[in-house]
Amino acid sequence: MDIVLFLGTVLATLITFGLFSILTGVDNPFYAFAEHSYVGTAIGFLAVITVVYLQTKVFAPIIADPMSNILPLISVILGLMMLTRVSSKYAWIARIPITVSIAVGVGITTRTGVITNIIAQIKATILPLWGIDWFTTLTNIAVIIFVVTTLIFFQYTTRRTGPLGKVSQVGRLVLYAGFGALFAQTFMGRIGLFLGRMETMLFPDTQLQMTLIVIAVVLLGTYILRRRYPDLLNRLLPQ
Amino acid sequence: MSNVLKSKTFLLILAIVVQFLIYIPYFVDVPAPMKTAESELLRFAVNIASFAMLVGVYTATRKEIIRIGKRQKGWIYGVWVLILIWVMIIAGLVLGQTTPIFKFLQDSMLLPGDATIYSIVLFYMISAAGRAFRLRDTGSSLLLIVVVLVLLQQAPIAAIVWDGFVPIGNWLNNYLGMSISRTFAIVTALGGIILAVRFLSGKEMGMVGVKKEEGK
Amino acid sequence: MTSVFEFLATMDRRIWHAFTFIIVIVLLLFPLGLPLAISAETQVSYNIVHALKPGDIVMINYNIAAFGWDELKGQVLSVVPHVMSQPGVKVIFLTDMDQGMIYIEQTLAAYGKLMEGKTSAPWYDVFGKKYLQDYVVLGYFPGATSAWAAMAVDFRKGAGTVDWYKNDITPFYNAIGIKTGQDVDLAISFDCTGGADNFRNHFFPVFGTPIIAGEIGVNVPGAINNYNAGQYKGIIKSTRGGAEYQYISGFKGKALLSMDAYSAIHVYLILLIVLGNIGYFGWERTRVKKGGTA
Amino acid sequence: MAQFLFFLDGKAVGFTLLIVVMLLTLFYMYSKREVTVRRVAALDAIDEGIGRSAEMGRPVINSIGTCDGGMSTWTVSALSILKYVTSKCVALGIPLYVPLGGSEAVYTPMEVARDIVRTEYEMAGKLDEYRPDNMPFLSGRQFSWASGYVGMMLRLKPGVNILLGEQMGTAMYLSEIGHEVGALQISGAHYITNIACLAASADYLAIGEDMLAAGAYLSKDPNQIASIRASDLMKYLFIVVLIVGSVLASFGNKIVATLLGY
Repeated sequence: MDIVLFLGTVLATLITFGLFSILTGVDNPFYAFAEHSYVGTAIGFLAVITVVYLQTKVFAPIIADPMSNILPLISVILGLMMLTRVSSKYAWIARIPITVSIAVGVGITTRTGVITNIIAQIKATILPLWGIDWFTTLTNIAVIIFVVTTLIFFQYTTRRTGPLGKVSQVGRLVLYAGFGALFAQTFMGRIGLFLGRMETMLFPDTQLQMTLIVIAVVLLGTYILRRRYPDLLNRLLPQ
Repeated sequence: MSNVLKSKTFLLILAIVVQFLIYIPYFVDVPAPMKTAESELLRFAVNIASFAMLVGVYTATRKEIIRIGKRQKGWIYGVWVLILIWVMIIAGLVLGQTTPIFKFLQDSMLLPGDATIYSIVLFYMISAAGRAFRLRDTGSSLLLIVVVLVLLQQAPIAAIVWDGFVPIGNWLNNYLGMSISRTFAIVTALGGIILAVRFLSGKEMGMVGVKKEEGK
Repeated sequence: MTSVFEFLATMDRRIWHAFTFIIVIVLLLFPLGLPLAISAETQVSYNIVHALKPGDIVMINYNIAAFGWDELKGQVLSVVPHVMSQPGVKVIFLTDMDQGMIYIEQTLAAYGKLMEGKTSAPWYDVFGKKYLQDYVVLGYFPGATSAWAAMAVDFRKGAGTVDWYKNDITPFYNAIGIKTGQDVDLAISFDCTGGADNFRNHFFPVFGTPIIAGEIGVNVPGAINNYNAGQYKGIIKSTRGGAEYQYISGFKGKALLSMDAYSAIHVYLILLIVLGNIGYFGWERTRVKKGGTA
Repeated sequence: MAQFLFFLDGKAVGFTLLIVVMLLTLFYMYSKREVTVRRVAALDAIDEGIGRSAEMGRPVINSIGTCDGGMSTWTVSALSILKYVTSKCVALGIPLYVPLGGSEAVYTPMEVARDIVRTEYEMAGKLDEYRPDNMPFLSGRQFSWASGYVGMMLRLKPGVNILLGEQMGTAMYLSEIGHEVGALQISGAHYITNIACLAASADYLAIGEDMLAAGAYLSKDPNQIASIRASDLMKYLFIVVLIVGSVLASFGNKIVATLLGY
């Protein structure tokens, strides 16, 4: 059993640093191996989870009591029609379930988008401009200017000359400044991911040793293949 | 029968009926059967999506088989992918998700892969920022200054040097960043409604795979 | 002199990548333990959880896959035990991601002990909360948008009356008296892609359900927007929010320790930007002016 | 006043808004009204990029995105732009590569894209130059698609790399590698944090709706143009509501906010 655990850790470390090896700028077999292992397991996993969902939440109630589950039964039929996509002759059958699911999808995004993304956002931008402390006044005015100028920036069917053009220019600057804030926030998130990953790779000590060995193997291996055996390297790459 | 089901008109009517059943109960109080129809339709979409995923497994398998069959360069990786996909499916479905082999593949390949591949983007963000953030013109200078200020707010260490970084960065996040996200939310939602109109009017049947010259 | 500027402006990216690795590895292994300030949003979220009353129903959604787990685990492993240790609160776990179940089980196993006579998930006793009496795990729902909309309209129909492990949960529903989304008193979502949106779009507009969104960094801007618009009652931002929550809730973990490396990478990026601009003004710009291409 | 309007809660206003937008779009779709859409800067950049590739004798790479939302507005406009890029490439005789894939919803857009490119070659009478292999399906998963894409860039060394449509987290990766192989980088994305990152990496940026406007401008498709027009008018309406509401709120009158509900 210990050997299995050990093998699992070696593989996990190899996959991690195999994927990181793309940062060397050299396409290498470690990366190819890691990537294909990841893709294969991801597809298999998703398939299993989906089938389990269908079994427990859809098929089980229908089999238990078919009469009161007519509508779910129809959904299963529609789902099965989806499978005709793999044939070129009967692919048109799949258009029916596709139509249903796109219509439901478009319907849901539209009906909620209008409330949560338009009305609620506009309501939140309606702010009192005076009669409050100076700081809030300035902030409120700034927010309204930011929103209005950027909305004007996204005008495509009116000519952007005169004052409107100026406003739209301001809108562009606001957008760029805003991108700065969003870039920094996204950066923060990516650091979180990376730190979490490295933390897993550095603790406990046995893992740390393994990590250092794997890093050395991947870097040296890529270097030697690249310098000494370019033909072999080329043969080991996909595509 | 198959001609009716194949026609664009049938699909269009289907799309219109479904969309109405989605909109009306949300905005207006309706009798119970219509509510039921709504909630069932919502589940339809979920179940259809599950079957679509199975089609994805088929396509992936077929792609690898073709690659192996033609002995394309790197076909050996195709064999490896196929083994992983089907060992996982068979182990997971026949023996269950708690089987050691399933757990082994999941913990040693899938989870580390998923966790790593997204964190690689960090490095490209660093290289892009180091390369492109220059005090070149008004726009890029503003971008650079805001980036630095917000970075200083996020780093716990900066607050020790000067506690003014936190309120400045917070203001930029909560009002500047928020304002442009807000504009985007509004504009995107508008785009969504308009797409719904185009779909309802039968102008976007390409969405469901109907080509322009086909059907009436 | 020119060569220094040229070097700064055209440095090989791989040197940057290598330094990133070195900084992180060194500071994770040997943290300095610098102090940490708590942001208002995290404090608000903590207060909401702390004010839960006996009988309140909390839904916890794991919008988590492995690619976000490393970032979110700091908050998950402090918020969930905090909720579970509130007396009398009933908890419903569910996920809209295929890998979500892995992490729900991990969390429960981390803080719970197996109930008497049971050998596997989900039969844990977590801070006195027993499975099927005080909490349930509904499992994975693909096609999140539609599933959540269905749950808001009719919870039992939308969520089904069996849990992920095929146990009948109708008695649980009856005991806590849940019928529609109206009966949910707090919704928490840990998000890799946008799980809190499910609550925001389908629960909030109809019932005004309070929502706490624990977000990965990429989603933070959008979440702040919804927070300011009043649609989220609380947000927890990325690893740093997790570290803060660990600090105030007392459920301490690794996220707190990683804060030094976290600071250092921020400073490192600022340094690179500054160096790049020195190179730009010293070399690149003069070259462009002379008619070359940069 | 507010008591008499009790029935007008947020949902009622939302419903009305939905109807208004729908009618407005239909009006512009079916009326013969002339609407001109402004040419956005990213299009000039596309011209520049293709010209540059021709000079340097390098190919062009154009992605229509990962198509996560199937044939969404973003994908439709990316396809319109692809049509334009193809026509330019055909005229100048430059090879065009389109790496397809990125999500499970890509199959329909993929077929449409192949159709579009083939038709352009056919119309120019150069069908013999059309290479289906230049439009490979790389993978249904985002990151494997991206690494295949990167492989193509490393081998082909394109003169311009055009990333449009629905671009997800991998866009940053593609954009940086594009820069490393010396391609002019033109990027657009459909969600804002991604655009913010691309702002750092790209030489030219199509910000959000820019992409839709470019698609409408190029295709001259009355439906796309009507959409842009309707959306523009709604934005003016929102600005007016915002300003009037804020001024009223400053006088202590909360009527506008009340009408908007929650």
